[in-house]
Amino acid sequence: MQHLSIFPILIPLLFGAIMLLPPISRELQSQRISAIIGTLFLLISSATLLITVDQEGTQLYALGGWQAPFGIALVADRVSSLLVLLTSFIAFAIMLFAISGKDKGGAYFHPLFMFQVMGINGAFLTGDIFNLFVFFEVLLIASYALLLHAGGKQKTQSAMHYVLLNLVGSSLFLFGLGILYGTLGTLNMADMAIKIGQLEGETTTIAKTGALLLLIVFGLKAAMLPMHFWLPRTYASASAPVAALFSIMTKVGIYSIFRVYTVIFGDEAGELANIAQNWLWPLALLTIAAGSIGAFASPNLKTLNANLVIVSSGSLLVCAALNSEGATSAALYYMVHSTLASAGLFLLADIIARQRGKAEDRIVHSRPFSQPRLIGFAFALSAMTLIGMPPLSGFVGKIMILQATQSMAQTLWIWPLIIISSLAALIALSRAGTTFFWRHNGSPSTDDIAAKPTEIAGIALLILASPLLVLFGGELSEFTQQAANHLHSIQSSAYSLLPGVTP
Amino acid sequence: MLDITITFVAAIICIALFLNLWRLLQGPTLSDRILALDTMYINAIALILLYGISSSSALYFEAALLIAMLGFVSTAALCKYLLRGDIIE
Amino acid sequence: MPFYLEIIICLSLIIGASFLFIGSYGLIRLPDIYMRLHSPTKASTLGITGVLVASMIFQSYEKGGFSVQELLITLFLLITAPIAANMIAKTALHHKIKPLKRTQNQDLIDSICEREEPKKADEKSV
Amino acid sequence: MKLFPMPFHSILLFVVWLLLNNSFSAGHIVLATFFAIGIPLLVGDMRDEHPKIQKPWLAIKYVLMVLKDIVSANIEVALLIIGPVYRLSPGFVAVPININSDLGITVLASTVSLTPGTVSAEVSKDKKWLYIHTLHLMNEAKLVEEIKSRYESPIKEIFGC
Amino acid sequence: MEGIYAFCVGLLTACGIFLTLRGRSFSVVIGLTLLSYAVNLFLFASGRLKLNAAAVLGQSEQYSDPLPQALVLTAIVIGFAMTAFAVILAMRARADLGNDHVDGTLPSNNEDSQRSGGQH
Amino acid sequence: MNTLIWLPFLPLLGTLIPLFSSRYSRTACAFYTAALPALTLFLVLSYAGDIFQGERFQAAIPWIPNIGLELAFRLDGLALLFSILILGIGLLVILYARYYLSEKDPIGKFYAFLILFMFAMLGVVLSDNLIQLWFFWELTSISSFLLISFWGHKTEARKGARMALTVTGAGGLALLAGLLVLGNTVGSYSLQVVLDSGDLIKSSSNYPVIVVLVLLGAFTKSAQFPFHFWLPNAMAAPTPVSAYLHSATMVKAGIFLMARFYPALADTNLWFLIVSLTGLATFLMGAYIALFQHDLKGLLANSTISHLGLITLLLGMGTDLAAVAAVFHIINHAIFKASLFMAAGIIDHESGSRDMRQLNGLWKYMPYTATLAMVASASMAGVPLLNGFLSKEMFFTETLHQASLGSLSWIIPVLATLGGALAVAYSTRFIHDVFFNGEPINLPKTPHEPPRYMRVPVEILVGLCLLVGIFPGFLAGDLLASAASATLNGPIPEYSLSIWHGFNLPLLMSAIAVVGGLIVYKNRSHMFKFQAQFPKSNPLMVFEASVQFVTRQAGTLIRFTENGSLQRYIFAVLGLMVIMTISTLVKLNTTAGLRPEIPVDAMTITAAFLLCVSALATVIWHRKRVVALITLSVVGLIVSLAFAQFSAPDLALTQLSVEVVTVILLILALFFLPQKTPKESHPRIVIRDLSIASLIGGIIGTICYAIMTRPLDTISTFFTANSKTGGGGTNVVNVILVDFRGFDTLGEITVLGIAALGIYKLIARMRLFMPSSDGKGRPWSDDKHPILLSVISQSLLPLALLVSAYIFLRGHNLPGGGFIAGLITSVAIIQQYIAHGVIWIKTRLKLDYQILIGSGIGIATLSGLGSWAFGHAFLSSWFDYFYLPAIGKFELASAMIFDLGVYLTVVGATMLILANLGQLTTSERPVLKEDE
Repeated sequence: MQHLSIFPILIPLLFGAIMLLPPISRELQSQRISAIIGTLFLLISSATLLITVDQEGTQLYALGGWQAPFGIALVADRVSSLLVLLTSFIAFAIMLFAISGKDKGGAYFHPLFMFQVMGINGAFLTGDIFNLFVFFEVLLIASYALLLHAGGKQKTQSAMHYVLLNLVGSSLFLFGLGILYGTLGTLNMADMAIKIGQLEGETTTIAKTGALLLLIVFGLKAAMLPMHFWLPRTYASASAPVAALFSIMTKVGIYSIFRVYTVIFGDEAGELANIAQNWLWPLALLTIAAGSIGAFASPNLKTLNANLVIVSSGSLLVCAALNSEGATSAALYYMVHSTLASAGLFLLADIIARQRGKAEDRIVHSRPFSQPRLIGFAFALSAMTLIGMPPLSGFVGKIMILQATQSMAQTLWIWPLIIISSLAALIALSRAGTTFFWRHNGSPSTDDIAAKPTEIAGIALLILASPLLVLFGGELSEFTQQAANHLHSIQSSAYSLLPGVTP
Repeated sequence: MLDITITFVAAIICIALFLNLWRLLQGPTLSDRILALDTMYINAIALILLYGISSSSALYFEAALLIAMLGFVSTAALCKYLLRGDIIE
Repeated sequence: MPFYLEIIICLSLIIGASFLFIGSYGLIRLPDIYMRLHSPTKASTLGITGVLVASMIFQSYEKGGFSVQELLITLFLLITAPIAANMIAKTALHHKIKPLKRTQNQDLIDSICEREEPKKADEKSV
Repeated sequence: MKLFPMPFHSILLFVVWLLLNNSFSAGHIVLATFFAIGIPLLVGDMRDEHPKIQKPWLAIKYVLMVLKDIVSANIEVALLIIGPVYRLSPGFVAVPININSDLGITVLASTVSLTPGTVSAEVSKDKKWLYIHTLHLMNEAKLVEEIKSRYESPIKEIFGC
Repeated sequence: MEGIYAFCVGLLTACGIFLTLRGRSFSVVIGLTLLSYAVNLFLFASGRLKLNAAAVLGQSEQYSDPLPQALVLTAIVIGFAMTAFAVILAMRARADLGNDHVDGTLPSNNEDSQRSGGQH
Repeated sequence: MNTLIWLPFLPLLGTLIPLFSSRYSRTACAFYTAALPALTLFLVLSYAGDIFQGERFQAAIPWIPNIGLELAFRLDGLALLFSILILGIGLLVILYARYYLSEKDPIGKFYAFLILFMFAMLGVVLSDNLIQLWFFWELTSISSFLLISFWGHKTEARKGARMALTVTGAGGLALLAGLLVLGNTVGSYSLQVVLDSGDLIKSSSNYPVIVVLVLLGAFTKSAQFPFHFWLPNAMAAPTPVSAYLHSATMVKAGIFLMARFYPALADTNLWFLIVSLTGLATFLMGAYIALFQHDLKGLLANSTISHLGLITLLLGMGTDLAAVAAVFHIINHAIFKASLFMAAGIIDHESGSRDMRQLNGLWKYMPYTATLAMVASASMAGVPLLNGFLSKEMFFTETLHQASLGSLSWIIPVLATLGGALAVAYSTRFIHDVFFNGEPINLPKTPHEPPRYMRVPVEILVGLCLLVGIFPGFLAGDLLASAASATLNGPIPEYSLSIWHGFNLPLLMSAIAVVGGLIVYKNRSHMFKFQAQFPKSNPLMVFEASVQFVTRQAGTLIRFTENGSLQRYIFAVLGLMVIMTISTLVKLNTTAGLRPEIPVDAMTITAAFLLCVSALATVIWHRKRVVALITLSVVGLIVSLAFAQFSAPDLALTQLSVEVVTVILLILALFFLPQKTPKESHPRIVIRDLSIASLIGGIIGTICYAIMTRPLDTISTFFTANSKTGGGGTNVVNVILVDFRGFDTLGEITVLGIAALGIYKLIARMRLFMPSSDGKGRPWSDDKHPILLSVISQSLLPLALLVSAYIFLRGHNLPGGGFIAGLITSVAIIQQYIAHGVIWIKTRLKLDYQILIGSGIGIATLSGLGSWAFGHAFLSSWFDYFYLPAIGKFELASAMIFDLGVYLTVVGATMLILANLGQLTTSERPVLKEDE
């Protein structure tokens, strides 16, 4: 399958386009069916891609037959194929959840969902920085539209902030791209990585400004302080499947930071080696702090979860700042874990909000659940995952991050923050959980609000992935270790992608 | 001779553009501004054509054509807005 | 390029430019919006035609063929300029912008605005 | 006739395509024919009913006359603009019209706008009056008469309405 | 020439940024449009300015860098899509929230801002 | 060997049993539940013989090697001791709980949690890997949380459980940090390696950190001062839980931890200071507080704290004998405390109260239970012939034998005696207040003896108290020896387990303690009065209040930072950008590079001037929205002129058409938005914004200039070289768009399509504000569709379509292409909308824009997929020249199909946006009174 690496982009694109055409566009039911089929195909092809990459090494796909650096190349290495699989997996799970009713409330849910997945996968796979911009925009515009799915004042308001901020971000992205192209004369990331080392004189200074501009853009997507303000409200107001899908969006920013600042501006970048790390340090730590404080202050479960997303972003940024193979490996593991966990909790929050009547997901007492055991169990699992308590996946990621710190100074800063953030998550989530499941009055609602089988299946897929991540933690961490290894070696991440170019 | 003429004509058109800008900024009414904009479009067409002559290239013709077509639409839309508020109804 | 062609081109350029200039000059000089309308619609149309003719001849020569694309622009402008003027005039009238004091038949403005027949229709019609 | 819902436009499109491409090559003639037939078919629905041109030759004559008028109009107006402004005496004029087709009225109004010193400002609701603004109104009656005879009647004749 | 060009880009950026920092959605959209002009010009300039060098083979002796032009084209289209979305979102916000402030609520110290609002 | 690996998981398997068996009778449920722990206990005991011989069993399989986690278990003396405690007492508690829990309580759930906890605890004690140890450690926190909050409908249970979880969770995190540092220092996470490298650890600079962090974990779990407060509040749990967690297991985990790491960490001054002083303080304080509890379980809880302090103190002393004593007391305390809790539970269960002010004289009602309880509490008090006495004697001995406090060392035995006295006092209180001391007061139930089998566990435990007390060497000797040896990771010192050591100082201390305790109890009323002067502080309230305080503060902070002001958010982004770029740019010494500049000409200056003035005008007049729009159009026009001038005709075309569509869109929007912007920014804000805007403008301008004046080698020569031969077109820009970088374009049209869909979503069900008059209050004109415009528009449409076809077809070779053509078509159609309105168009134009978008994207994608058939990569272009008679040579290229897709998408998207927006207004337009 020589075309395997483009499948994760093409499948959602084609399915999205087909859903706009009759006869599928006419009926919700057929859209649902094709959405499930589409995400399933996607899942299968992503898994195949991962296996292929694992066995045969990095897959390079030159679009249009134009070799890098001239054409656009898709690079499916361990890092990107892992994240693509992650995306496909949560897309499948979320779609399962969504088809039992959450996809109503507005047109075009399914095609938009597909396009968003396409954008995310594209951003992960592309090896070209301008193409990265394009896929950023694809996923952003799809997220704008999805955010507004099922309407409501809050959504409109938060969408306004989200959209406008990201528009500013996109402008900065283009400025940064312009600077980098204007100094390097190329767009392929591998080629940039090689050329950056050859820059001379003051051009390096200019290139550096470009790199820092990109850092801001990625930071904005990744909710890095002080650019995280948009996140809690946006995620909290989005409808459940959308919010769940969004949980991977911050990871796109993080991924880009890794891609750009370890490959292009990595150790081999001469004067520009590791320029981002000095900035990332304080900001990452502050992001963790801000997220933890936000988690404390959250009035409802969705906001709480959104703040935990910020915390996870901060932790990942810490890994980026650490800039070592161990840290990158930790980040990859943590990324998989936290995406699954927060996506699961977002979906769960919806069921919780639905069964609690007027109280919704606010942390106040309310009527009891109609399915207390099921929901309670799921909540406990995902809360533990997010806090980082064994036996669920959070602790592995956390330990990996903690172990990745090298020097005493790093340890002194990072450990307390990460540990305190876990504690904050613990306090906040236990408060929420005890309130939800034990502070009751009245009787459960008699409406037909029980979680439907596909909803349960979707949530279960996401939540039960967590223990599996621990069970197969050895294999997974070995994989992430290799992926990190690959990312940190310019030989494999740059030279090997450019036929005919040797160091 | 052609060069000199082109320079001269360019200068004149530039002055014309300045005059348009003056009217556009000066107003006093919105109609005036729209009129100034419309005139500006026409002067811009001239400028582009002139540039085409001076660089002896035919590549700019379409730009001129587009300005002629689209300028009108934009003027019409602005006027319609002032008249009716809603331009597509 | 033969001299006569150059002359023709230059001439039509200069004529065109002058009309364009006059059109814009009128835009500044004339005292009210209704009067200003005249200058761009007319002068500029002709002016642009001049430049277009110049361009046409020049490009024809350059390409060694017959380049008449520019006519299309003229066509467009001839079709659209009056409508644009009309729309702007409508706008101005709708906004009841006072014309110059010495404008004749100012009493018509009200009926124009309402798009009704002139109030003094009987006297005026021939 | 079904092939050419808008014969005039078809011809126009054919010519314009060749104009645009500056070429009379066989390929472009094929394309021009294709568009000349295709586009009217495509947009045929997007039109109100308009009277057909009844007298093409008169139309051409009319166009030439208007072109001549445009040139003179421009020079005239240019002179007025450059000349002393205080001598201008602008004014509104209501011109009664009795063309009963929108196309005819439009052509008339456009012509009026393009020709000496007049801009058509408005058409009354009942389409019986054309209001124009003149830059330099000297003799209202004469102006109205001129418009009616010089432009309106040929138009009526051309479109046969 | 480059100096003037750079100045214009800078000025457009500044204007765009200033308007983006305003409180009303329409101003912000206008600001973003200005900003996107600046961005496009900037990106375009990263291929260096050249006169009479359109990248059409056979039309000139030397060619300007076509790649940034292609990028700008893409950027323009994407910018258009984004602006369109933002504009409609602004309308939607007005419809849902009753005012056109980007935050959805009017600043409390301002009473007469409601005056400019229309009726249903 | 292999048994050991799955041994701890046996109980885990058992968590499912109660859930499924709870539908049968409660007894059956208990029975089935007990089966697996019993089996496990049996298996563990089967190892006992070898372990007593000094053997140690270890088994490991790799799990997550990258974090040093492996599934590793060890069974040595200490682990054996704890396993027996956990499983044995666990079994008794299962039996006990069968009778304790009422019919209403979901017993299956209870057992499931209990077994889960048992599994976790077993995991802790059997762990042979640091990370794994922590893994189970946290599991105990969670499962104990579930158990404590079993009666979650009660506020105290909820809060108590949460507090326990928070405190132990925090400790657990500290422990994790400590273990990681420990592992790092040693270089291995294997417990055996750690235990064997005590010297290395103690000499490491990390040692203090490790000690503090590990002890934090231990102290929080074992409720040591100052983390003791959670334990009494955890008494909200059902009594079987207390009996299990707070006597033998959970709270002992901390002790276990200290014992486990004893060889690696103990025997330093730091260790001594922290551990023994904490232990001492806890010992005294717990005992003191216990005395004043009126709640039966509160008394027991505090006595537990006190005893845990005692063990801690022993472990802190650092002598080998002290460690032996500690291990011994672990056993004894577990036995008597579990029985006491159970007894208290029986009392509570049968009398309905736990308040010692109500419970009096129960001897009459339940003499049998009373006897059992009395024996157990005598053991707690340290009365001879009972097991408590033995370990307490050892304790007193050890306090006398240490000298770490130098000349102040005498304090420790004195304080120990004091603690012993207090223990006697509260034990006496337990006995006397409950079983004697007059008649019961207002009990909810008339007390009576419990069911037969509910007493059995108590009987067994009390029996053990006696037996161990009398025959210590026989019953506990081997166990103690092997456990102590495992604790010390080496040989054990000489000690004697006999009851009688002769008259010596420890005995005297015991005597003093007993007498003193009785005196204290006798005078308790004075002390109660004294104690009553202090305000009662409820740790639960304090904890809740502090959590709420933090929450409130966090809320205030968040409301301050995330104040919902977009301006601030954007400002933050821009501010960061300024900081980052300026810090870099200051290093740029010369702005201008070496590349020669293009000479300036008049046209450029004019254009630049126009651009600048109109941009500024847009800013200045941004509050007059229409005017701003007009000036914005000028800016757009000039920008496209600039593109044209600098050799980018394609860009000029695109910019022009996009600009017009944008303006139309903005005009459309303007109708629904207020016509004007109020002035509301504070001048300070304006200045601030102005300065940051000009800063950024300056930065961008500088960079732009710096880039433009420096030469550059790009990859573009490849494109110009291959455009014709490889892409089949002469317009390089277009070839890049549809071929070299066609993927970008595919993404770009997708963006456009999505935007249209999103906008459609936005428009749906939008309730619009539509002004009935314009900004100055003038009513709108009633002329919907000016006839001149309508007629001309109709005539222009075919022309415009022709032009767009022209632009489309030539795109590959000359400026143009699908995108521009699409926009021209759209503008032409929009013009029809403007001229005729929606209804007119609707009846005449039957186009589904959504289908256009879908098919456009689809066609573009499929054109790319086509190349697969020939074995090429996605979007590989194909073109060829054909000859037809009479027409001549012409070119066909797959890029054209791609461009067609672009065209369709653009038309579809633009129209979907604009037409729908227009459509919406028409139906709801406010009707104007015509004659106004």
